[in-house]
Amino acid sequence: MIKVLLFANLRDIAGASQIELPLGNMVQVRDLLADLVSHVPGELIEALSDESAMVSVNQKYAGWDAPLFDGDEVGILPPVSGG
Amino acid sequence: MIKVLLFANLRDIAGASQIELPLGNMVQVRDLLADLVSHVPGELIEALSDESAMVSVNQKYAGWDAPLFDGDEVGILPPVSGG
Amino acid sequence: MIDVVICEQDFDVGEQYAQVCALAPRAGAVVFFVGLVRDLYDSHDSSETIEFLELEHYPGMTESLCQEIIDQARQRFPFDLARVIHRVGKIHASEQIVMVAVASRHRDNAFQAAQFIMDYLKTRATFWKKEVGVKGEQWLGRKESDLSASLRWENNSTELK
Amino acid sequence: MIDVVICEQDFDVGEQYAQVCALAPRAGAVVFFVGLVRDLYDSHDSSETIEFLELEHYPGMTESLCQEIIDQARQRFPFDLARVIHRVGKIHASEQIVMVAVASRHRDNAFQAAQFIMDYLKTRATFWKKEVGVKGEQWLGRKESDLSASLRWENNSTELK
Repeated sequence: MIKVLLFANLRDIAGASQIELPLGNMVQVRDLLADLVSHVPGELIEALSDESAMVSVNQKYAGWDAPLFDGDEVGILPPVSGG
Repeated sequence: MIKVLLFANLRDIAGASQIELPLGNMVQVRDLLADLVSHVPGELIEALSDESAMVSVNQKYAGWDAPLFDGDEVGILPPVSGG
Repeated sequence: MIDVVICEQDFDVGEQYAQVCALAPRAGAVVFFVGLVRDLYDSHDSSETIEFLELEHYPGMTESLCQEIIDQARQRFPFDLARVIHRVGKIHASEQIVMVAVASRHRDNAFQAAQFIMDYLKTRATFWKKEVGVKGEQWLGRKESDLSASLRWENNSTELK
Repeated sequence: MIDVVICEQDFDVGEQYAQVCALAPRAGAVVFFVGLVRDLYDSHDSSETIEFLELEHYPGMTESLCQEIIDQARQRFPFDLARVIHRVGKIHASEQIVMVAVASRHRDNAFQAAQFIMDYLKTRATFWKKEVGVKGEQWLGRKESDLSASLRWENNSTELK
Protein backbone atom coordinates (compact mmCIF):
# COMPACT_ATOMS: atom_id res chain seq x y z
CA MET A 1 0.00 0.00 0.00
CA ILE A 2 0.96 3.62 -0.51
CA LYS A 3 -0.03 6.07 2.22
CA VAL A 4 -0.99 9.41 0.65
CA LEU A 5 -1.10 12.44 2.97
CA LEU A 6 -3.00 15.59 2.02
CA PHE A 7 -2.51 18.97 3.65
CA ALA A 8 -4.19 22.35 4.03
CA ASN A 9 -6.64 23.26 1.24
CA LEU A 10 -6.00 19.97 -0.59
CA ARG A 11 -7.11 18.05 2.49
CA ASP A 12 -10.17 20.27 2.83
CA ILE A 13 -11.13 19.61 -0.81
CA ALA A 14 -10.46 15.89 -0.61
CA GLY A 15 -12.30 15.65 2.69
CA ALA A 16 -9.55 13.37 3.99
CA SER A 17 -6.06 13.86 5.33
CA GLN A 18 -4.93 10.36 4.41
CA ILE A 19 -5.73 7.95 1.58
CA GLU A 20 -4.39 4.42 1.24
CA LEU A 21 -3.86 3.14 -2.29
CA PRO A 22 -2.61 -0.27 -3.37
CA LEU A 23 0.76 -0.07 -5.15
CA GLY A 24 -0.68 -2.05 -8.08
CA ASN A 25 1.14 -1.12 -11.28
CA MET A 26 2.39 2.21 -9.99
CA VAL A 27 6.09 2.69 -10.64
CA GLN A 28 6.61 6.42 -10.28
CA VAL A 29 5.04 9.34 -8.43
CA ARG A 30 3.34 10.40 -11.67
CA ASP A 31 1.46 7.09 -11.75
CA LEU A 32 0.16 7.73 -8.28
CA LEU A 33 -1.04 11.19 -9.19
CA ALA A 34 -2.87 9.77 -12.22
CA ASP A 35 -4.41 7.07 -10.05
CA LEU A 36 -5.54 9.61 -7.45
CA VAL A 37 -8.04 11.02 -9.97
CA SER A 38 -10.30 8.06 -9.52
CA HIS A 39 -10.26 8.33 -5.74
CA VAL A 40 -10.74 12.05 -5.04
CA PRO A 41 -13.03 14.88 -6.19
CA GLY A 42 -12.24 16.49 -9.52
CA GLU A 43 -11.69 19.80 -7.74
CA LEU A 44 -8.67 18.31 -6.04
CA ILE A 45 -7.08 17.52 -9.36
CA GLU A 46 -7.72 21.09 -10.47
CA ALA A 47 -6.24 22.47 -7.27
CA LEU A 48 -3.24 20.21 -7.73
CA SER A 49 -2.48 21.51 -11.20
CA ASP A 50 -3.46 25.11 -10.45
CA GLU A 51 -1.32 25.44 -7.41
CA SER A 52 1.67 23.49 -8.57
CA ALA A 53 1.72 21.32 -5.48
CA MET A 54 4.97 19.65 -4.54
CA VAL A 55 5.29 16.00 -3.69
CA SER A 56 7.28 14.22 -1.01
CA VAL A 57 8.19 10.56 -0.78
CA ASN A 58 8.98 9.34 2.72
CA GLN A 59 9.18 12.91 3.97
CA LYS A 60 11.64 14.15 1.35
CA TYR A 61 10.76 16.39 -1.60
CA ALA A 62 10.57 14.25 -4.73
CA GLY A 63 10.03 14.75 -8.45
CA TRP A 64 7.20 13.18 -10.48
CA ASP A 65 9.66 10.62 -11.78
CA ALA A 66 10.67 9.41 -8.29
CA PRO A 67 10.21 5.62 -7.94
CA LEU A 68 7.49 4.25 -5.65
CA PHE A 69 7.73 1.17 -3.46
CA ASP A 70 5.22 -0.63 -1.32
CA GLY A 71 4.87 1.05 2.06
CA ASP A 72 5.97 4.48 0.86
CA GLU A 73 4.46 7.59 2.40
CA VAL A 74 3.65 10.21 -0.23
CA GLY A 75 2.81 13.80 0.74
CA ILE A 76 0.81 16.04 -1.59
CA LEU A 77 2.01 19.47 -0.53
CA PRO A 78 0.32 22.74 -1.46
CA PRO A 79 2.64 25.78 -1.74
CA VAL A 80 3.99 26.35 1.76
CA SER A 81 3.27 29.48 3.77
CA GLY A 82 5.08 29.28 7.10
CA GLY A 83 7.05 31.88 9.01
CA MET B 1 38.33 80.92 23.10
CA ILE B 2 38.15 77.58 21.33
CA LYS B 3 37.55 74.50 23.48
CA VAL B 4 39.49 71.56 22.06
CA LEU B 5 38.47 68.07 23.22
CA LEU B 6 40.80 65.09 22.87
CA PHE B 7 39.69 61.46 23.07
CA ALA B 8 41.09 57.97 23.57
CA ASN B 9 44.76 57.56 22.63
CA LEU B 10 45.06 61.20 21.58
CA ARG B 11 44.01 62.27 25.07
CA ASP B 12 46.45 59.84 26.64
CA ILE B 13 49.29 61.21 24.50
CA ALA B 14 48.34 64.82 25.12
CA GLY B 15 47.90 64.17 28.82
CA ALA B 16 44.76 66.29 28.76
CA SER B 17 41.19 65.78 27.64
CA GLN B 18 40.56 69.47 27.08
CA ILE B 19 42.66 72.40 25.91
CA GLU B 20 41.50 76.01 25.64
CA LEU B 21 43.05 78.09 22.88
CA PRO B 22 42.38 81.75 22.10
CA LEU B 23 40.73 82.21 18.69
CA GLY B 24 43.46 84.70 17.70
CA ASN B 25 43.94 84.68 13.94
CA MET B 26 42.44 81.21 13.46
CA VAL B 27 39.87 81.19 10.66
CA GLN B 28 39.53 77.52 9.79
CA VAL B 29 39.95 74.14 11.49
CA ARG B 30 43.31 73.74 9.72
CA ASP B 31 44.62 76.82 11.51
CA LEU B 32 43.66 75.30 14.84
CA LEU B 33 45.43 72.05 14.04
CA ALA B 34 48.58 73.99 13.09
CA ASP B 35 48.33 76.00 16.29
CA LEU B 36 47.92 72.86 18.39
CA VAL B 37 51.49 71.88 17.55
CA SER B 38 52.83 74.49 19.91
CA HIS B 39 50.62 73.34 22.77
CA VAL B 40 50.89 69.55 22.73
CA PRO B 41 53.62 66.90 22.55
CA GLY B 42 55.08 66.17 19.11
CA GLU B 43 53.82 62.60 19.41
CA LEU B 44 50.28 63.87 19.31
CA ILE B 45 50.91 65.53 15.98
CA GLU B 46 52.35 62.28 14.67
CA ALA B 47 49.39 60.32 15.98
CA LEU B 48 47.05 62.83 14.38
CA SER B 49 48.57 62.41 10.93
CA ASP B 50 49.20 58.67 11.27
CA GLU B 51 45.73 57.82 12.30
CA SER B 52 43.85 60.19 10.07
CA ALA B 53 41.84 61.60 12.96
CA MET B 54 38.52 63.24 12.19
CA VAL B 55 37.50 66.62 13.49
CA SER B 56 34.18 67.88 14.82
CA VAL B 57 33.02 71.46 15.30
CA ASN B 58 30.22 71.89 17.82
CA GLN B 59 29.62 68.13 17.86
CA LYS B 60 29.28 67.73 14.11
CA TYR B 61 31.88 66.17 11.83
CA ALA B 62 33.71 68.96 10.00
CA GLY B 63 36.35 69.28 7.30
CA TRP B 64 39.70 71.04 7.75
CA ASP B 65 38.28 74.00 5.88
CA ALA B 66 35.34 74.47 8.27
CA PRO B 67 35.21 78.03 9.69
CA LEU B 68 35.95 78.64 13.37
CA PHE B 69 34.23 81.14 15.63
CA ASP B 70 34.83 82.22 19.17
CA GLY B 71 33.27 79.77 21.63
CA ASP B 72 33.37 76.78 19.25
CA GLU B 73 33.95 73.31 20.63
CA VAL B 74 36.35 71.32 18.47
CA GLY B 75 36.75 67.57 18.89
CA ILE B 76 39.88 65.76 17.74
CA LEU B 77 38.56 62.28 17.06
CA PRO B 78 40.71 59.19 16.57
CA PRO B 79 39.24 56.50 14.32
CA VAL B 80 36.13 55.24 16.10
CA SER B 81 35.80 51.70 17.40
CA GLY B 82 32.37 51.28 18.96
CA GLY B 83 29.88 48.47 18.72
CA MET C 1 19.79 22.54 23.08
CA ILE C 2 17.56 21.32 20.29
CA ASP C 3 18.05 23.28 17.06
CA VAL C 4 14.46 23.00 15.85
CA VAL C 5 11.28 23.17 17.87
CA ILE C 6 7.78 22.97 16.34
CA CYS C 7 5.13 23.42 19.00
CA GLU C 8 1.81 24.97 19.91
CA GLN C 9 3.03 26.83 22.98
CA ASP C 10 4.32 30.37 22.87
CA PHE C 11 8.03 31.02 23.57
CA ASP C 12 9.83 33.56 25.76
CA VAL C 13 12.37 35.57 23.77
CA GLY C 14 14.30 36.70 26.85
CA GLU C 15 14.64 33.11 28.03
CA GLN C 16 15.68 31.92 24.57
CA TYR C 17 18.27 34.68 24.36
CA ALA C 18 19.75 33.68 27.73
CA GLN C 19 19.95 30.05 26.60
CA VAL C 20 21.62 30.94 23.31
CA CYS C 21 24.24 33.10 25.06
CA ALA C 22 24.94 30.40 27.64
CA LEU C 23 25.47 27.79 24.92
CA ALA C 24 27.58 30.02 22.67
CA PRO C 25 29.99 31.63 25.12
CA ARG C 26 32.50 32.56 22.39
CA ALA C 27 29.93 34.42 20.31
CA GLY C 28 30.46 38.12 19.69
CA ALA C 29 27.19 38.59 17.82
CA VAL C 30 23.69 37.34 18.42
CA VAL C 31 20.85 37.99 15.99
CA PHE C 32 17.23 37.28 16.87
CA PHE C 33 14.41 37.42 14.40
CA VAL C 34 10.85 37.14 15.64
CA GLY C 35 7.87 37.00 13.30
CA LEU C 36 4.53 38.12 14.68
CA VAL C 37 1.02 37.68 13.33
CA ARG C 38 -0.04 40.91 11.67
CA ASP C 39 -3.63 41.91 12.21
CA LEU C 40 -4.46 42.53 8.54
CA TYR C 41 -5.35 39.98 5.90
CA ASP C 42 -2.36 39.10 3.74
CA SER C 43 -4.62 37.46 1.19
CA HIS C 44 -6.75 40.51 0.43
CA ASP C 45 -5.69 44.04 -0.33
CA SER C 46 -7.91 45.18 2.44
CA SER C 47 -7.88 46.86 5.76
CA GLU C 48 -9.99 44.10 7.28
CA THR C 49 -8.46 42.52 10.32
CA ILE C 50 -7.92 38.85 10.92
CA GLU C 51 -8.79 37.17 14.17
CA PHE C 52 -6.25 34.38 14.13
CA LEU C 53 -4.12 32.12 11.96
CA GLU C 54 -4.47 28.38 11.92
CA LEU C 55 -1.11 26.79 11.23
CA GLU C 56 -0.53 23.18 10.32
CA HIS C 57 2.59 21.34 9.22
CA TYR C 58 3.87 17.94 8.13
CA PRO C 59 5.22 16.44 11.36
CA GLY C 60 8.59 14.83 10.87
CA MET C 61 9.26 16.31 7.45
CA THR C 62 9.11 19.87 8.78
CA GLU C 63 11.67 19.21 11.49
CA SER C 64 14.07 17.57 9.00
CA LEU C 65 13.66 20.43 6.54
CA CYS C 66 14.34 23.06 9.21
CA GLN C 67 17.44 21.19 10.34
CA GLU C 68 18.61 20.94 6.71
CA ILE C 69 18.11 24.68 6.28
CA ILE C 70 20.17 25.36 9.42
CA ASP C 71 22.91 23.05 8.14
CA GLN C 72 22.98 24.80 4.76
CA ALA C 73 23.17 28.19 6.45
CA ARG C 74 26.05 26.98 8.63
CA GLN C 75 28.05 25.95 5.56
CA ARG C 76 27.67 29.36 3.97
CA PHE C 77 27.91 31.56 7.05
CA PRO C 78 29.66 29.64 9.82
CA PHE C 79 28.13 30.26 13.23
CA ASP C 80 28.32 28.82 16.72
CA LEU C 81 24.64 28.07 17.19
CA ALA C 82 21.29 28.49 15.51
CA ARG C 83 17.81 27.81 16.75
CA VAL C 84 14.41 27.79 15.07
CA ILE C 85 11.11 27.79 16.96
CA HIS C 86 7.95 27.68 14.88
CA ARG C 87 4.50 27.57 16.38
CA VAL C 88 1.55 25.69 14.93
CA GLY C 89 -2.16 25.60 15.78
CA LYS C 90 -4.25 28.68 16.46
CA ILE C 91 -2.23 31.89 16.73
CA HIS C 92 -3.95 35.21 17.29
CA ALA C 93 -3.10 38.59 15.80
CA SER C 94 0.07 40.14 17.29
CA GLU C 95 1.18 36.84 18.82
CA GLN C 96 4.61 35.39 18.08
CA ILE C 97 4.73 32.81 15.33
CA VAL C 98 8.39 32.11 14.57
CA MET C 99 11.83 32.78 16.03
CA VAL C 100 15.23 32.36 14.44
CA ALA C 101 18.30 32.92 16.60
CA VAL C 102 21.92 32.80 15.43
CA ALA C 103 25.05 33.31 17.53
CA SER C 104 28.40 33.73 15.79
CA ARG C 105 31.85 35.24 16.24
CA HIS C 106 31.16 38.20 13.97
CA ARG C 107 27.96 40.02 13.15
CA ASP C 108 27.92 39.56 9.39
CA ASN C 109 27.52 35.79 9.58
CA ALA C 110 24.86 36.08 12.26
CA PHE C 111 22.78 38.47 10.16
CA GLN C 112 23.26 36.54 6.92
CA ALA C 113 22.54 33.15 8.45
CA ALA C 114 19.38 34.40 10.17
CA GLN C 115 18.10 35.86 6.91
CA PHE C 116 19.00 32.77 4.94
CA ILE C 117 17.18 30.55 7.43
CA MET C 118 14.07 32.74 7.38
CA ASP C 119 13.98 32.96 3.57
CA TYR C 120 14.35 29.22 3.13
CA LEU C 121 11.95 28.44 5.94
CA LYS C 122 9.30 30.58 4.24
CA THR C 123 9.64 28.85 0.89
CA ARG C 124 10.70 25.28 1.72
CA ALA C 125 9.48 24.23 5.15
CA THR C 126 6.16 22.37 5.15
CA PHE C 127 3.94 24.79 7.03
CA TRP C 128 0.51 25.96 5.89
CA LYS C 129 -1.33 28.98 7.15
CA LYS C 130 -5.04 29.74 7.13
CA GLU C 131 -6.32 33.22 7.88
CA VAL C 132 -9.54 33.39 9.89
CA GLY C 133 -11.41 36.64 10.47
CA VAL C 134 -14.32 38.81 9.42
CA LYS C 135 -13.68 37.94 5.77
CA GLY C 136 -13.93 34.25 6.49
CA GLU C 137 -11.26 31.60 6.14
CA GLN C 138 -8.56 31.43 3.51
CA TRP C 139 -5.49 29.26 3.03
CA LEU C 140 -2.47 31.34 2.07
CA GLY C 141 -0.27 30.53 -0.87
CA ARG C 142 3.43 31.21 -1.14
CA LYS C 143 4.18 34.90 -1.57
CA GLU C 144 6.11 36.23 -4.56
CA SER C 145 8.22 38.40 -2.26
CA ASP C 146 9.24 35.32 -0.26
CA LEU C 147 10.11 33.43 -3.43
CA SER C 148 12.36 36.18 -4.70
CA ALA C 149 13.94 36.66 -1.26
CA SER C 150 14.78 33.00 -1.30
CA LEU C 151 16.06 33.01 -4.88
CA ARG C 152 18.63 35.73 -4.19
CA TRP C 153 20.71 33.16 -2.28
CA GLU C 154 21.00 31.07 -5.44
CA ASN C 155 22.57 33.93 -7.32
CA ASN C 156 25.99 34.60 -5.83
CA SER C 157 26.54 37.78 -7.80
CA THR C 158 23.89 39.67 -5.85
CA GLU C 159 24.89 38.26 -2.50
CA LEU C 160 26.11 40.69 0.14
CA LYS C 161 29.63 39.98 1.24
CA MET D 1 10.64 55.22 24.28
CA ILE D 2 13.98 56.88 23.72
CA ASP D 3 15.61 55.75 20.47
CA VAL D 4 19.20 56.02 21.69
CA VAL D 5 20.61 55.16 25.10
CA ILE D 6 24.29 55.45 26.00
CA CYS D 7 24.89 54.19 29.53
CA GLU D 8 27.18 52.20 31.80
CA GLN D 9 24.53 49.78 33.04
CA ASP D 10 23.81 46.49 31.39
CA PHE D 11 20.49 45.97 29.61
CA ASP D 12 17.95 43.15 29.68
CA VAL D 13 17.20 41.87 26.19
CA GLY D 14 13.93 40.21 27.18
CA GLU D 15 12.69 43.43 28.74
CA GLN D 16 13.77 45.45 25.71
CA TYR D 17 12.03 43.02 23.39
CA ALA D 18 8.79 43.33 25.37
CA GLN D 19 9.01 47.13 25.21
CA VAL D 20 9.65 47.14 21.48
CA CYS D 21 6.69 44.84 20.81
CA ALA D 22 4.41 46.93 23.03
CA LEU D 23 5.38 50.11 21.20
CA ALA D 24 5.16 48.65 17.70
CA PRO D 25 1.88 46.71 17.83
CA ARG D 26 1.53 46.61 14.01
CA ALA D 27 4.96 45.10 13.46
CA GLY D 28 5.18 41.69 11.83
CA ALA D 29 8.95 41.42 12.17
CA VAL D 30 11.34 42.23 14.99
CA VAL D 31 15.11 41.93 14.60
CA PHE D 32 17.44 42.15 17.58
CA PHE D 33 21.20 42.38 17.27
CA VAL D 34 23.32 42.09 20.41
CA GLY D 35 27.08 42.57 20.36
CA LEU D 36 29.06 40.88 23.13
CA VAL D 37 32.65 41.35 24.23
CA ARG D 38 34.72 38.52 22.80
CA ASP D 39 37.38 37.19 25.11
CA LEU D 40 40.24 37.36 22.59
CA TYR D 41 42.33 40.38 21.65
CA ASP D 42 41.11 41.96 18.43
CA SER D 43 44.29 43.98 18.15
CA HIS D 44 46.70 41.03 18.09
CA ASP D 45 46.53 37.85 16.06
CA SER D 46 46.81 35.94 19.25
CA SER D 47 44.94 33.54 21.43
CA GLU D 48 45.57 35.69 24.49
CA THR D 49 42.45 36.65 26.34
CA ILE D 50 41.38 40.10 27.32
CA GLU D 51 40.03 40.91 30.74
CA PHE D 52 37.80 43.82 29.85
CA LEU D 53 37.16 46.67 27.46
CA GLU D 54 37.18 50.28 28.49
CA LEU D 55 34.75 52.25 26.35
CA GLU D 56 34.53 55.99 26.13
CA HIS D 57 32.52 58.28 23.88
CA TYR D 58 31.86 61.92 23.06
CA PRO D 59 28.76 62.73 25.14
CA GLY D 60 26.19 64.66 23.15
CA MET D 61 27.80 64.06 19.78
CA THR D 62 27.41 60.29 20.05
CA GLU D 63 23.70 60.48 20.81
CA SER D 64 23.10 62.84 17.86
CA LEU D 65 25.09 60.60 15.53
CA CYS D 66 23.19 57.49 16.59
CA GLN D 67 19.89 59.28 16.09
CA GLU D 68 21.04 60.44 12.64
CA ILE D 69 21.96 56.89 11.74
CA ILE D 70 18.53 55.66 12.82
CA ASP D 71 16.89 58.40 10.74
CA GLN D 72 18.96 57.48 7.68
CA ALA D 73 18.07 53.82 8.11
CA ARG D 74 14.38 54.71 8.38
CA GLN D 75 14.48 56.56 5.07
CA ARG D 76 15.98 53.59 3.27
CA PHE D 77 14.14 50.77 5.01
CA PRO D 78 10.95 52.13 6.56
CA PHE D 79 10.25 50.63 9.98
CA ASP D 80 7.94 51.23 12.91
CA LEU D 81 10.57 51.57 15.61
CA ALA D 82 14.31 51.29 16.15
CA ARG D 83 16.32 51.41 19.33
CA VAL D 84 20.06 51.55 20.02
CA ILE D 85 21.60 50.88 23.42
CA HIS D 86 25.38 51.22 23.69
CA ARG D 87 27.27 50.71 26.90
CA VAL D 88 30.35 52.67 27.94
CA GLY D 89 32.85 52.28 30.78
CA LYS D 90 34.38 48.98 31.83
CA ILE D 91 32.83 45.95 30.11
CA HIS D 92 34.14 42.47 30.79
CA ALA D 93 34.59 39.57 28.38
CA SER D 94 31.29 37.97 27.32
CA GLU D 95 29.24 40.90 28.61
CA GLN D 96 26.79 42.75 26.34
CA ILE D 97 28.11 45.89 24.73
CA VAL D 98 25.55 47.02 22.16
CA MET D 99 21.97 46.30 21.13
CA VAL D 100 20.11 47.33 17.99
CA ALA D 101 16.41 46.53 17.74
CA VAL D 102 14.18 47.18 14.75
CA ALA D 103 10.46 46.45 14.43
CA SER D 104 8.81 46.70 11.02
CA ARG D 105 5.89 45.39 9.00
CA HIS D 106 7.98 42.98 6.95
CA ARG D 107 11.18 41.16 7.74
CA ASP D 108 13.39 42.46 4.98
CA ASN D 109 13.31 46.06 6.22
CA ALA D 110 13.91 44.96 9.80
CA PHE D 111 17.00 42.96 8.83
CA GLN D 112 18.34 45.61 6.48
CA ALA D 113 17.78 48.50 8.87
CA ALA D 114 19.42 46.65 11.77
CA GLN D 115 22.48 45.88 9.64
CA PHE D 116 22.66 49.40 8.30
CA ILE D 117 22.49 50.85 11.82
CA MET D 118 25.22 48.51 13.10
CA ASP D 119 27.51 49.16 10.14
CA TYR D 120 27.20 52.92 10.44
CA LEU D 121 27.43 52.85 14.21
CA LYS D 122 30.72 50.96 13.95
CA THR D 123 32.29 53.45 11.55
CA ARG D 124 30.67 56.80 12.39
CA ALA D 125 29.55 56.94 16.03
CA THR D 126 32.10 58.50 18.39
CA PHE D 127 32.97 55.53 20.60
CA TRP D 128 36.49 54.40 21.45
CA LYS D 129 37.47 51.04 22.82
CA LYS D 130 40.54 50.04 24.81
CA GLU D 131 41.40 46.38 25.33
CA VAL D 132 42.84 45.52 28.73
CA GLY D 133 44.27 42.08 29.52
CA VAL D 134 47.40 39.99 29.91
CA LYS D 135 48.93 41.75 26.90
CA GLY D 136 48.45 45.16 28.47
CA GLU D 137 46.30 47.99 27.24
CA GLN D 138 45.63 48.97 23.66
CA TRP D 139 43.26 51.41 21.99
CA LEU D 140 41.56 49.86 19.00
CA GLY D 141 41.44 51.50 15.60
CA ARG D 142 38.69 51.17 13.09
CA LYS D 143 38.61 47.75 11.46
CA GLU D 144 38.89 47.31 7.70
CA SER D 145 36.02 44.81 7.74
CA ASP D 146 33.79 47.41 9.42
CA LEU D 147 34.78 50.03 6.88
CA SER D 148 33.93 47.83 3.92
CA ALA D 149 30.69 46.70 5.57
CA SER D 150 29.76 50.34 5.88
CA LEU D 151 30.81 51.24 2.35
CA ARG D 152 28.55 48.63 0.75
CA TRP D 153 25.56 50.83 1.61
CA GLU D 154 26.99 53.63 -0.56
CA ASN D 155 27.01 51.38 -3.59
CA ASN D 156 23.44 50.69 -4.57
CA SER D 157 24.33 48.12 -7.17
CA THR D 158 25.46 45.61 -4.53
CA GLU D 159 22.58 46.31 -2.22
CA LEU D 160 20.24 43.47 -1.39
CA LYS D 161 16.68 44.20 -2.35
